[in-house]
Amino acid sequence: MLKRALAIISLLIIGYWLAQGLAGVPFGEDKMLVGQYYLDHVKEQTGAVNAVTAVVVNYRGFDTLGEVTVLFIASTGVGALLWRRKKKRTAKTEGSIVLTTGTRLLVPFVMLFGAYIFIHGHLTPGGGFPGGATIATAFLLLYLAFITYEIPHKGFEKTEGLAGMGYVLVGLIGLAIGGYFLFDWIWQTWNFGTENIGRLLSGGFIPIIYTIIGLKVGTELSGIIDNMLKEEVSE
Amino acid sequence: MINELLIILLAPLIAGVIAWALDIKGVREIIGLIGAAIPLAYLAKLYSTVLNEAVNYSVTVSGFTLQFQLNSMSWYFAAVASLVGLAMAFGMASTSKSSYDWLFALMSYTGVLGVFLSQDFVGFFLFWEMMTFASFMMVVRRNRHESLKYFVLSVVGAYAMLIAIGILYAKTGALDFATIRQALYVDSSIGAISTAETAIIFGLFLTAFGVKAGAVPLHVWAPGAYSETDQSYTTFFSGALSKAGAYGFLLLYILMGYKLYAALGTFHGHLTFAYIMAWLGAITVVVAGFLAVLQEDIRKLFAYSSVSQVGYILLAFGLGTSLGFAGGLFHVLSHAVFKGLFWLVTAAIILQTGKTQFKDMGGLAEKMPFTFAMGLIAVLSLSGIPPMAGFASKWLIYEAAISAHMPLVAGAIFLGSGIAFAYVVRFLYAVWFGQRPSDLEDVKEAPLPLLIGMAILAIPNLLFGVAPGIVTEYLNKMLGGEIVGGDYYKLVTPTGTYNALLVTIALTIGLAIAGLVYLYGAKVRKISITNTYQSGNPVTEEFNLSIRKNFYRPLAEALEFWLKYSWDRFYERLAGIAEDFADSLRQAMYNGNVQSYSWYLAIVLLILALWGVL
Amino acid sequence: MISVYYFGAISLILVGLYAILVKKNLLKVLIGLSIMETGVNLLLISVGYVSGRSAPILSEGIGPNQAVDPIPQALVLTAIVIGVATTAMALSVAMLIYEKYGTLNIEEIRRLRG
Amino acid sequence: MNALAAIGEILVLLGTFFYFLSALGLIRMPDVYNRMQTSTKSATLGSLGVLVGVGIWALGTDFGSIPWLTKTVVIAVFLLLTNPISAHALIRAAYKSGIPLWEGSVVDRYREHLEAKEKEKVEAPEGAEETPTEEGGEE
Amino acid sequence: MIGINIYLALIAIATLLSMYRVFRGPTTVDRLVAVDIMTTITTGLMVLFALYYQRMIFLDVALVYAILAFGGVIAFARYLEGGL
Amino acid sequence: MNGQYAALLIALPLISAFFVPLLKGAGKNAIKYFLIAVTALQTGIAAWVFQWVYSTDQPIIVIAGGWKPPVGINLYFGHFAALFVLIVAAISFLMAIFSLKAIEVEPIDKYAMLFLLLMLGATGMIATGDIFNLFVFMEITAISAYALTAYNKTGEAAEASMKYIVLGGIGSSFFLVGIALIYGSLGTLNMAQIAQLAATMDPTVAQVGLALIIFGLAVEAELFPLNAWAPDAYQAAPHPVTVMFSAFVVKAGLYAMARILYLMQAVESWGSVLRLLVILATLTVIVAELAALRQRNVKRMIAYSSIAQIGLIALALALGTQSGVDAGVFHMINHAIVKAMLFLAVGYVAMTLGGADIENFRGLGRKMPLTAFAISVGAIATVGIPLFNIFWSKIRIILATLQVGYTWAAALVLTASVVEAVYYFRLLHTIWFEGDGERINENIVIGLMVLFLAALVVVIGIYPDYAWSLAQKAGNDIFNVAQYVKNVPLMGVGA
Amino acid sequence: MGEASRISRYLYTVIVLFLIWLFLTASLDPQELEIGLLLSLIVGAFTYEIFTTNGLANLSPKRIAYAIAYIPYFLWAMIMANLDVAYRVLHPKRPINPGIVECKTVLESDVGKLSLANSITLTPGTITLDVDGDKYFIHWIDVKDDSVEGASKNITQPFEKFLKVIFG
Ligand code: NA
Ligand code: NA
Repeated sequence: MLKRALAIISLLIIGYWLAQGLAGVPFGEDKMLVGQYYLDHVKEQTGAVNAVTAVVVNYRGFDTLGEVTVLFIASTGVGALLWRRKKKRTAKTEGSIVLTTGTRLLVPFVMLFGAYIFIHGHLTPGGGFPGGATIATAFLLLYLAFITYEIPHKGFEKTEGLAGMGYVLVGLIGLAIGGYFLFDWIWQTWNFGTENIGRLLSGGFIPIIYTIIGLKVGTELSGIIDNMLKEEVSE
Repeated sequence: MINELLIILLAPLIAGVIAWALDIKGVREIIGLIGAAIPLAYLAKLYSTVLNEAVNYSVTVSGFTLQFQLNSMSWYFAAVASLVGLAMAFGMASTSKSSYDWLFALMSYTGVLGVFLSQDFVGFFLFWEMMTFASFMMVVRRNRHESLKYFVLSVVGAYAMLIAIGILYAKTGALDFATIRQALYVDSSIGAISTAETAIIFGLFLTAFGVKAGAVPLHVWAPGAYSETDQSYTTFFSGALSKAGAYGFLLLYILMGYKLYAALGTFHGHLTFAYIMAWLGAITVVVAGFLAVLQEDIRKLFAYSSVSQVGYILLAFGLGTSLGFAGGLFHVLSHAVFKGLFWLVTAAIILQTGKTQFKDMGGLAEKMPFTFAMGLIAVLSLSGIPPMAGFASKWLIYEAAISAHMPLVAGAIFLGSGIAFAYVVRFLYAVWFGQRPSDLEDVKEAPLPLLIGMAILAIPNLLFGVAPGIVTEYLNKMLGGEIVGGDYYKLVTPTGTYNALLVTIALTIGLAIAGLVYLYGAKVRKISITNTYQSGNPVTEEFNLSIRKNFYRPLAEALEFWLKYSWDRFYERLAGIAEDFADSLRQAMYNGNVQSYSWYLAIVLLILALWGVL
Repeated sequence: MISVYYFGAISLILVGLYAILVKKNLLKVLIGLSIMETGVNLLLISVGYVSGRSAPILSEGIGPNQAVDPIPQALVLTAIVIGVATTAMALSVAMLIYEKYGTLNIEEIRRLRG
Repeated sequence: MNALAAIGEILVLLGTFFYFLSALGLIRMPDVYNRMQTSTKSATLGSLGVLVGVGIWALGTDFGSIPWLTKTVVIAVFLLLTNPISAHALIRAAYKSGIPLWEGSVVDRYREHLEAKEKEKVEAPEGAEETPTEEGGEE
Repeated sequence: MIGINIYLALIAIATLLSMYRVFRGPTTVDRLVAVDIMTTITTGLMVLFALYYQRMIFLDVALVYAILAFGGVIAFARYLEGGL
Repeated sequence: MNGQYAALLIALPLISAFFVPLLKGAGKNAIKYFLIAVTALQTGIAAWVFQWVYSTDQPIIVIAGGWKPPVGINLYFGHFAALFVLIVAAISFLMAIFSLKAIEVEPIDKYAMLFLLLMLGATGMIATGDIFNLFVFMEITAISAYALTAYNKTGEAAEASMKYIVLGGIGSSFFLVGIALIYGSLGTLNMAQIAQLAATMDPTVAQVGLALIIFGLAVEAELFPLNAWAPDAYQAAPHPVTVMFSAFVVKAGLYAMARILYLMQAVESWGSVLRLLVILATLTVIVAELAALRQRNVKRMIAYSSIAQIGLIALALALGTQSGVDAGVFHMINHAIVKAMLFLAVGYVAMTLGGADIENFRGLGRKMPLTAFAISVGAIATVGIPLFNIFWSKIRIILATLQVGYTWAAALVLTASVVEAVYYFRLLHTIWFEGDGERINENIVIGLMVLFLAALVVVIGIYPDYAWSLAQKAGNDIFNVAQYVKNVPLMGVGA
Repeated sequence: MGEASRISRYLYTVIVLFLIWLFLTASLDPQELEIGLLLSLIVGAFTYEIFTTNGLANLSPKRIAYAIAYIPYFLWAMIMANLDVAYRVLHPKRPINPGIVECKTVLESDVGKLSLANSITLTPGTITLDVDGDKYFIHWIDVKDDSVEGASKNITQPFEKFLKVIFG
């Protein structure tokens, strides 16, 4: 009890302190500096309508590469920790016909929608990560409905690796063509899609990278799910 | 051309490394001897130079400029060290079978020389550490407990010094002696460095040098460390290494004398800081002397004796007069040669008999006559019997104490001499005379290298005993004034005169008569080993005193009220408390519960918050 | 007066931290961690909000001066993914712990200490 | 134009009202089974109202366009398909995790069915399905 | 946007009531049912916001949300019946 | 090649890590050798960057995507980064070789990926010029560290990883809050621009933001009492990983802390933040040394010792003076070498003799003389004996501390160092003068590695000038913020 | 009913997906159409096997007509359901009489069973608890008849006439 009381008191003080700090960053005020630059230039510089996407993939592409890496680490780490010589799903009950059939119907749609999300990343909110997560949800549903279902591991692992390499390669091509790592050579060197701003085939390498990320995230999250749902079985 | 100082400094270390790397019996001894001899040779070569102008060398290492200088004072200390170092090397050629010993013995040799030659605190500290480390390595091989004690106290001392250096650096912006000295001199009238700060610096240095010199109560490492290593090495350890502490005290005068005077003032007409040193010395002389008397182990006895004798040097420096300095400096030399000699003799005894306890010895004079002769010289010198070097230096110190109007301190010197006599007598009798235990019948004379080593140290005992003026003349030049008058054979101080030659002649005549009596007088009576004395107590198994066993037990009983307080035990209890504290802290802090750890984070946040909010 | 969004964000952070500080069940602690991360993300988003402006997607008639700051949103996307990754790691570690220790009570998971 | 907006707005109003109703059912009903009875249906219908309402309403505004309606319809269909599946999965979870029916319940054919099945499987016990316990749910 | 406040109020009340059930329980399934309802309501709310801010693009967000929420609820439900 | 190719330092580990899944069929050893090859290549590139930066005395600014800062993210390979990226790569290379023998637990392919990404994370943390990007790289480092800590899949490993995750998670959350505050106040995330604008910040925001960022980083930098995860993680992690933790992961955190600290020196409350850090750093040293004193597990003992050294570095970096920073950087270099050697040797002993308990070290001098020798060199160096590298940096740190007037800190730190001397002494005694045993054949490759590191220790100990000059330049890179700001080609958005 | 050919199933899947795409984008921009077709083809290739067994047969006009007719019928049922809910929730006495009953269905296809189950769940007072073969177990908030036949008559049969045609 004392611990709880102490915790509450301490947290209130900490909270007050944080609030005091935040008071110096008034809510709702325009404090943009670099942000405004992005808004002003995003369309002609990157071909993206969605400034967030442009920031994520273009201006702060390094963060995103890191972000992809973080997820890759998680997938790898989960795989490493839950690695057993032999693993199997040990679920006790199969999903009812309602769930299995519902899943059958939903999976293609969910996957398509995932693809929709990452391919439209430069135009709408979304992008590779939500798209990938959506695709992974499709696999999650399969796992939930069918107790014997497993993703094609080898294919998925290779996709993961290839997609990651693809991202870095796109960056390296930028280095070779434009002189900078992660340089958007499609937009800035080839000027591909400059007349299309606001339409699907624009945005430089954003759709390419988001497709890569979508595939990567989808396979990674599915891999994580697979690892977590299976248990060791003795040989 | 390679600077001579560099050769002097590095020759032992390089020789040690080579000897260690080659590790071929015979070769390593020769290389070691060469390495030990080179500094002495170069110092001899530079003898005439240094009195006129200093030899300098400086090198920049890691952004620090290390300055070395061979001037009259550093030459003196270095010469003493290398004399002992050479003797040590000869001794080790007999007693040590290990390249490990050679490496670290010679490394500590370099360390000591570096300490003496450094003209800046980085070099000083570096070599100080090297010297400490190497000597520690010599001890750790043989005894974990004693080496740990030595190590901890040394590290404490070194770090105290480091802090003092750092404070000086922060205050003066310099690390070299010349600038610091100048800055402190200037500051003694400005007072930018406060009294408290000055006192802290002084205290820290006092601790650092006190540890190395073995001043009570920082002496507790010395008996163990001196005993628990190769005894030839102890020659150097006690003869030269402990002088680094004495040198440090002198350095204190040189660098911050004015400042200390200005900041701390005087006490009963004496410089306060010097007064502290003098009393530290006096207490060391007496306390360590008493402890030496009570030892049953030959090594322990001399270990405490060393501590006691270095106390004289401190005491002398603490007098704060030029005569005091002269006496102290002379004692640096004489203690080095007689105590070094003692340790070589001890090395020889232990090497040939394998015994260390008085109770296991006796009657060795016949078996090891040359060693006995050497031991006798050492005994005479140590107990301050003319015409040995030991007498000259003690006489000077005594005179200095009287003329400095510190009768109590002088009394300590007197008392110390009496005590010293008590323990050397025991050494003389218990080891050399009396009935020989049966297992010592086959004991042979010490091997030649060891004997050479003893000779190297015995000669100066006699030489500077008979002609103490050689030393005082040098000291006069060094200290820049006619401090001790007289000629080669005669020392004149404001309060007295000592004519060594006269005494020698008288003594020779006396000895001749005694010899005649011995030859033609009554038959020598063999003293039975069971010839005990009881001081009025009944003989029992436990209370069975002889010259070889518990000889001074009545004294111990008399001092019991005092002996039950032991610095050693005090430190050990302190260490125990610290360890227990560390344990509890560790168990409590790192209790394994991640929630506790999260709380630590929360508490830090809370502190940050409070600090921000308040 | 701080805005309700800031208030909400700070509250989430504190609630999360509270769970970490008092809950004994490892899963609850991890949930606390996630709540805290959520609060931080909300805070980041709130910091970039500009009153009366719309999402920084320059379509449907929204111009550069009618959009909120795109940077915090981009940052939050990254932060969310990182949070997911951390949670995934944490869960698999928790599974491993449960397998080895047979408990998720954090007071019993302390073989390493001292 | 305005007619569309009005229709849309009414639908939205109805939809949100059903949302409210759904949540109220969550509070008022005595056990989890009956809570689901009331809340799932209302929430789904409410969504239908809100979504289609917004789609139609948007058509009646100056910024609205056909995609508004098609998209909202896609979402509505999605919810129409998935909400009952969720409800089904949840009620099954409730039953299988051992939450007892409300004390006022009159009949439990499912238990009879499971017990009959259990009897059939006596000779193959490892394949037995888990039977719900008599005790109440956790907490 | 005549009644936007009414809608929002209704949604807010609904959310609060569901919240109550989430915290109150008593069973895990109760909480989960409440969460499910909340996700449905939130989906509707997102769509309403899209209209309010006149941004069609938010509709995509609502659909993503609905999909993820569905997956999450099913996962929990299956977990509770021991189907994982 | 132009300087932009320094981006390969990020690209190479990434693309290699992504490549590993394709290599899975080739077998365990293929993956291990691949790891060695990649780290060797990385070392080569790092050496090239190092050579470039130190010969031209100009930093390499990698501009990602061609967007000039602050619009884009830049990497800043100044003197510090060039040096430490090389250290990161070189240590990783050695550890890749060590892994050949030390890692038997499956799945090796995942190990290789995590290994590469840990290296990548530290590299990125050191190189990045953007504060949020720093967060991303910090998380890359941290999450791969979480995974690697638990890699052995024992209960202890999982426990250690869990603690790391919980504490690291709290730290990174608050770090992010700090970023939010600073971004909200300045509208930029570029470090150089933050430094430029720091003086204009609202003092309260600056104080809270800076405090939170330091708090978050201090968890990674193992400052007391935020370091409780560290001993467990060090102990439980696979041996090569422990080396990496101590040699560069924690250094990256420390560097980040120092970098941000100095960037924000214009902030009003800067002085008090420094003071707070000095206190924490001093406590770190004291508590860690005391905790190591009676440690029975040698790996854990050295972990505590490592933390103590980290505290010393943090102390130096928190002094706020050029000499302090130089000394801290110098100590970073030395500590990286020494602790790499120690953990490597101790890890090897634990592998060979079945554990890192002190009992296994009895008579080690006879059983594994080469390894024992390395441990001894490491121990002696750590204690700060002349002729060994740490002596030089330790003395510099103490002098710098006293120069600023933190006598109490210097005194406490040195007192704690006495404790350090004691437990290392005991270890050495146990190794050389206790117990007995038959000579065991020591692995030649590992032997060469420890000898190489031991040689470095002694060479720097005897000839510290080169290392010191490197440290000074690297230290200046951190301390001289004006120069840093000048070097980053800010395109003048807003400012 | 046997499985349709692979091509038929694939084409059916692609067509459905592309229709959904059209609804999602509601755009006739050729770029959207091209990419949409491409994605439908790809996703279809991966998923057609689980998506359908009947393939293009599902697109028979009769089925579509019945499906369209089912929509208002079902919506009406659903609205009734909600009025029922409103009554029960708002009634101060909370008039309920719950229980689990068993029904039988004549539907054979999986999709048909799913539709029936969903329809049941969304209409007055009933939630499908489990389906086992042709047995439906239904939680009924107001049990009027607990026999299998009675329950079936009340609950499943109203929908089956439509669903039988649409899904078989
Ligand atoms: Na739902
Ligand atoms: Na129904």
